[in-house]
Amino acid sequence: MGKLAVEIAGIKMKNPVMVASGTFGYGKEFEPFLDLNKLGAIITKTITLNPREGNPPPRICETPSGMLNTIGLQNKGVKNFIQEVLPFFAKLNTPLIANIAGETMDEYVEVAKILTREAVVKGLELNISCPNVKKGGVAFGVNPTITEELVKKVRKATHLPLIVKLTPNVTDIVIMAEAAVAGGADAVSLINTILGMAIDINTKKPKLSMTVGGLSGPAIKPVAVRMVWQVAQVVKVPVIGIGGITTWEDAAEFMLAGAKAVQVGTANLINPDSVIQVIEGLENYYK
Amino acid sequence: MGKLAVEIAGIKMKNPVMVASGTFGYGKEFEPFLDLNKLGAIITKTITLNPREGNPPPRICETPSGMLNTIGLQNKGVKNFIQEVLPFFAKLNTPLIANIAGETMDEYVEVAKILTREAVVKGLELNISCPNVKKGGVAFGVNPTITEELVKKVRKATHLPLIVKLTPNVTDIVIMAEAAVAGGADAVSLINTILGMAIDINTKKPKLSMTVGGLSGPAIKPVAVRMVWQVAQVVKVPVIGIGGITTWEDAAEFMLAGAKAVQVGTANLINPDSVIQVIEGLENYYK
Amino acid sequence: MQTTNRLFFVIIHPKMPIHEKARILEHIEVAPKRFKLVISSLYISTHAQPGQFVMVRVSNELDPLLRRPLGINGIRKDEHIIELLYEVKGKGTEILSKTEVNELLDIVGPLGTGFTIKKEKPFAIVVAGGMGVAPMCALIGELKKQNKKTMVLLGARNKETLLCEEAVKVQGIDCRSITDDGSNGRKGFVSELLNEFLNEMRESDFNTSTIFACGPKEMLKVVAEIAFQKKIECQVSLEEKMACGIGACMGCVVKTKSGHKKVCDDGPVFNANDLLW
Amino acid sequence: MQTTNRLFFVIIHPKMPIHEKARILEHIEVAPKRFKLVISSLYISTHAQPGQFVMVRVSNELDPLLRRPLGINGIRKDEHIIELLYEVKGKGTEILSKTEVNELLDIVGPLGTGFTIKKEKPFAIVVAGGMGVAPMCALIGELKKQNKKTMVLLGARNKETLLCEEAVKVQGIDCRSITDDGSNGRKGFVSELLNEFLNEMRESDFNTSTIFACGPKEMLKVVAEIAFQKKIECQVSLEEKMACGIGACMGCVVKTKSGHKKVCDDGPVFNANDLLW
Ligand SMILES: Cc1cc2nc3c(=O)[nH]c(=O)nc-3n(C[C@H](O)[C@H](O)[C@H](O)COP(=O)(O)OP(=O)(O)OC[C@H]3O[C@@H](n4cnc5c(N)ncnc54)[C@H](O)[C@@H]3O)c2cc1C
Ligand SMILES: Cc1cc2nc3c(=O)[nH]c(=O)nc-3n(C[C@H](O)[C@H](O)[C@H](O)COP(=O)(O)OP(=O)(O)OC[C@H]3O[C@@H](n4cnc5c(N)ncnc54)[C@H](O)[C@@H]3O)c2cc1C
Ligand SMILES: Cc1cc2nc3c(=O)[nH]c(=O)nc-3n(C[C@H](O)[C@H](O)[C@H](O)COP(=O)(O)O)c2cc1C
Ligand SMILES: Cc1cc2nc3c(=O)[nH]c(=O)nc-3n(C[C@H](O)[C@H](O)[C@H](O)COP(=O)(O)O)c2cc1C
Ligand code: FES
Ligand code: FES
Repeated sequence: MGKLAVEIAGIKMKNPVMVASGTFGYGKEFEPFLDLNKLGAIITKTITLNPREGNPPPRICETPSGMLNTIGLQNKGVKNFIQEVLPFFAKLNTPLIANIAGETMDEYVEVAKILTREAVVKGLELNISCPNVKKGGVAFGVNPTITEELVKKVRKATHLPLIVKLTPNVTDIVIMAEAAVAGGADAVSLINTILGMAIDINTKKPKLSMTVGGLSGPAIKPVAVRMVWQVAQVVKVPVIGIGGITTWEDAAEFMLAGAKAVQVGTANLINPDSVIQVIEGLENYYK
Repeated sequence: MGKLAVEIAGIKMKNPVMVASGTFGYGKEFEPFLDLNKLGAIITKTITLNPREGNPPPRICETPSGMLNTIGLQNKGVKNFIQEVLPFFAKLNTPLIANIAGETMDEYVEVAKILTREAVVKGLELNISCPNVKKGGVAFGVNPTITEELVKKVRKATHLPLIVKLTPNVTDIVIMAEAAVAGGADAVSLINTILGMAIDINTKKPKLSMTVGGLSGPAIKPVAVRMVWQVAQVVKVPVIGIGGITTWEDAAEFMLAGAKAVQVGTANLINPDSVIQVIEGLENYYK
Repeated sequence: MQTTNRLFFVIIHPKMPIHEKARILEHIEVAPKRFKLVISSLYISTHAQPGQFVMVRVSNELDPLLRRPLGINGIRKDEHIIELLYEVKGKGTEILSKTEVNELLDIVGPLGTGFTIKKEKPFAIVVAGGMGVAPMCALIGELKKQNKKTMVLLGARNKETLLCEEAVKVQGIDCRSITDDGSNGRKGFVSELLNEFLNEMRESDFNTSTIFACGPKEMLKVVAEIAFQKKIECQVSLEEKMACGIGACMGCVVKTKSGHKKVCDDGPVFNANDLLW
Repeated sequence: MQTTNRLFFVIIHPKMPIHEKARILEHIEVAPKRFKLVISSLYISTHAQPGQFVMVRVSNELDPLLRRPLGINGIRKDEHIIELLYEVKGKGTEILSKTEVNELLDIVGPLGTGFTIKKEKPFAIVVAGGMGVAPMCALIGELKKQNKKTMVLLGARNKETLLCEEAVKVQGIDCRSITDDGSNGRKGFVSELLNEFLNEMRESDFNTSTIFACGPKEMLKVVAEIAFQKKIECQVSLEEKMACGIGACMGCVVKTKSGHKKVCDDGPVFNANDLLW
């Protein structure tokens, strides 16, 4: 184990650099570009109980130093994941963290239970930016009471390390982080995407099928660093920094803000070998 | 009056393009670059009751497609403004809107009263992103009850058109807009800057003296367009769009999102003639 | 930039793109706002199939952020060269058009599932509209190599933007063209040429023919409809906004009869009958 | 880009910057990572004062977003030319270093309050550290024109990055230099040269002398302290992060005895005694 080795929420990693949910496919897509065994951890695209078709196209658009997406959690459901995807990860020695979501609390719990039985899954990351169907589609993660309740329920359902991924679309991120910790989170990761929108002035229509989508990429880095810094000063659990990391310098910036580890997201889509550059840069920096 | 002429909150403008508070100095600085009489309106830098020294340097830093600032409302106070700055605007035929703030509600009211006596001032814009000293420094504008109360108090103190400038650092911008309207706002303008932060990895210190600052520029445009769209669908008063406008296409995008007018901010700092390019582009587009 | 373990990937990865900086050998404005880029890439030229594309990073800065997808226009395996043909549309292609010979172009490729040339189909009809001609040149070369009897039908806005006609004809391949404004002699849409040519064909040849089409969506729809009516196999190459180009982000889907499919991975070439237009 | 009503502004605006695209006439790497830009600008060359600067837009894209401030290194009024001298530090200057002769450079200028050369001060001591030499060349030219008895003291990291020494000497102006590593002969900091020279001077000349200094903040502090001790007038040129460069955003302030002052407008040149270091 090198100098960069860390343990986050009980998960041992070779280095503190993970790949963020939804930006690394199921890992396979990146095999031609890098050695998956070099990563700190791999976070899966969000897995739901039932298969989801996701949102109609167009699903992405470019914005200044960023992008908007409205993928809509397209995935084939947890059963298909276990059958088709997990065996691939069994061959790797990089920990796999399953990112999960549901439309109801019960769905979260159900998926958590199912995945807890799988030895290959080394931890869970709760995507609480998901719309809460029972509450008219408002995201679970914008209400501290609901967040705490949800985390508690999942906590009871699993012995796996539990990371709660916070949404930045709130007035006070610290309250949300505290709620997650109160619910039993072993770590918090932040930020998920910021709600944004773009309109095509030629067609006069929104550029995304669902009108609004999630903003990611370098544009949001200052917001993410601020939130990580705010949260890291208050919560006792490890903070995982996410948002616009494209270089090792960006990753180091998050660590200085108080993050114990980071996730590389959009950058994977731009340069498929970004995460390796980040790791090698940090190795150099901390040497 | 050309095709683009609009009336916002009772203020007649040649076109819907204003310059945003704090990004256009007191107008004079831009005289070498453009004809101030061509603008829809000029919003002043925030004026407070008493002079403010502002925050120590460093006050700004560049971020991907954006910038952070922590000017700290440096200004010489309302009296100096009336004596030194207002006479210059008396000679222009572009409406002057005074942006005001205070550390307490009473300060807002006081400044509003004083400026209401000045014929050159054609409207007030309330900067409610200001820290509320009585509430431990949390911004007025993140709490709907406080926002409504503040707007009500200022409303009583002035007959001038009243624009309330919303902060984006909230979970639900629509609730804040509704609170402003309930308090008596004639229009809402949005967005002010998003809280952000940057750290210099060489010095390991924050790049801004106050650690956090306000993110502005093209990077935030998708967030601003989304908020304008959300608010415009709900409130009955005119919505003024602000955030990352650098070209006429950006301005048109905000209009399509439901804005009746727009403000150009950071772009003025980059190309001092930006606002003229925006106006001329819109003239062409709507012709 | 990682090129180790290639052999290993050959086995588990039927498509194996790489990320490399490839040298620009030529960069010519072949028509107003239309550029041809000739690039040296041993790996991509060796592995590319007609209909595949590359993702190009046009700037090292963070704006514009995303790579731009461009079809592979020519594959010159012997020379280790690939060609791209593109139109300046927005800011990405504008910046690209300023790159100069000898600079290195940051590309990922070859990507996607290209055209399928089938043994049992001796006849090929290539239909290209506008810049849709770009990937078709590589296809036409391959069709010729495989001795398919090929008819190329080209449409464009006007004479100036009607590209590749000469290049096709000098290879001795049949080619007809049409322009929206009639400036090249004949006025109308390329679908008219297709209808006309199908009328000239023997109906018995339809089920041993393939239509290969690329161009604006509306054109592809019409072509697909014609092919469907005449029961001719039809492969269309689609465009969709892309972030990764490698199948990772799910950003580029189209609706098909079997759900959302990724243009960058399942496509860009689809069987027209599978699509929900 | 607006140039009308100039005469009008002459009256109400003592400083009248313009925004223009100025042609690059020369662009040379004068030392490793140090470039000299020679630009054609009738307006700026006519109005610029030593110590003023320009704000350069290095890219048309949105990243990097802000203009970069660069001091005016040379003012060649007869030829309608200004010169800039800069070091590649980060991504903005890196991009700038790639611009080529004949391209147009997007600049705003001339900006700021430059050095004040006073009638009653016949002696001038110019102290420059590192790239701080850039605006000093324009100043030295003007000092010579006004027949000031001038001593130029230059410091740099090493011989290679010690710029402008020859250019000063060929004008017949006294010049001494020193480097951090001693690679030009003498090792040490430029403040040592200053102390030494002041010891050589007659004390009675101190109050008819001005020290003009530009360089790293630590160096300026030392120089200011020396000047204060010896009661010599000292003008220092400061750097601060800037957004607008025209006094509009209040982003670039420094602390002075009379409150926050804007480096871009009240400065960049300040009387050292007014500053709170
Ligand atoms: C598989 C594939 C192959 C292509 N091959 C070619 C080719 O060979 N020659 C050619 O000229 N064009 C081709 N295109 C279209 C080309 O990608 C766009 O014209 C180009 O991305 C426009 O970029 P821009 O920066 O100039 O435009 P902008 O409008 O500034 O682009 C903004 C964003 O929209 C995306 N975008 C804009 N237009 C398209 C489009 N038509 N398809 C997909 N994304 C788009 C851009 O990639 C970028 O992310 C292809 C597209 C796809 C999907
Ligand atoms: C009035 C003035 C005159 C100057 N004159 C010269 C000159 O003649 N020659 C020269 O080589 N340098 C000069 N500088 C410094 C020069 O502006 C910076 O080196 C340059 O902005 C660095 O930009 P970058 O993109 O390469 O670096 P980055 O680190 O990428 O820049 C990031 C941001 O920080 C700002 N910044 C970084 N360093 C400085 C600095 N030292 N001062 C102010 N802003 C900075 C940039 O402008 C940009 O906004 C001057 C600075 C000022 C304020
Ligand atoms: C295309 C795309 C898809 C994403 N899908 C998911 C997802 O399924 N689940 C999730 O928790 N986050 C998802 N995210 C959010 C990222 O994991 C990450 O939190 C966010 O993009 C900010 O990081 P970045 O700026 O580095 O991309 C997605 C982001 C992108 C760009
Ligand atoms: C340097 C700077 C100073 C600002 N000062 C003020 C201010 O005094 N009062 C205010 O209400 N908004 C202030 N703002 C916010 C802008 O008016 C505007 O709301 C914000 O920057 C978003 O618009 P933009 O992206 O076009 O800049 C300031 C912004 C900048 C960049
Ligand atoms: S562009 Fe990412 S999956 Fe197709
Ligand atoms: S940089 Fe804007 S006031 Fe100086």
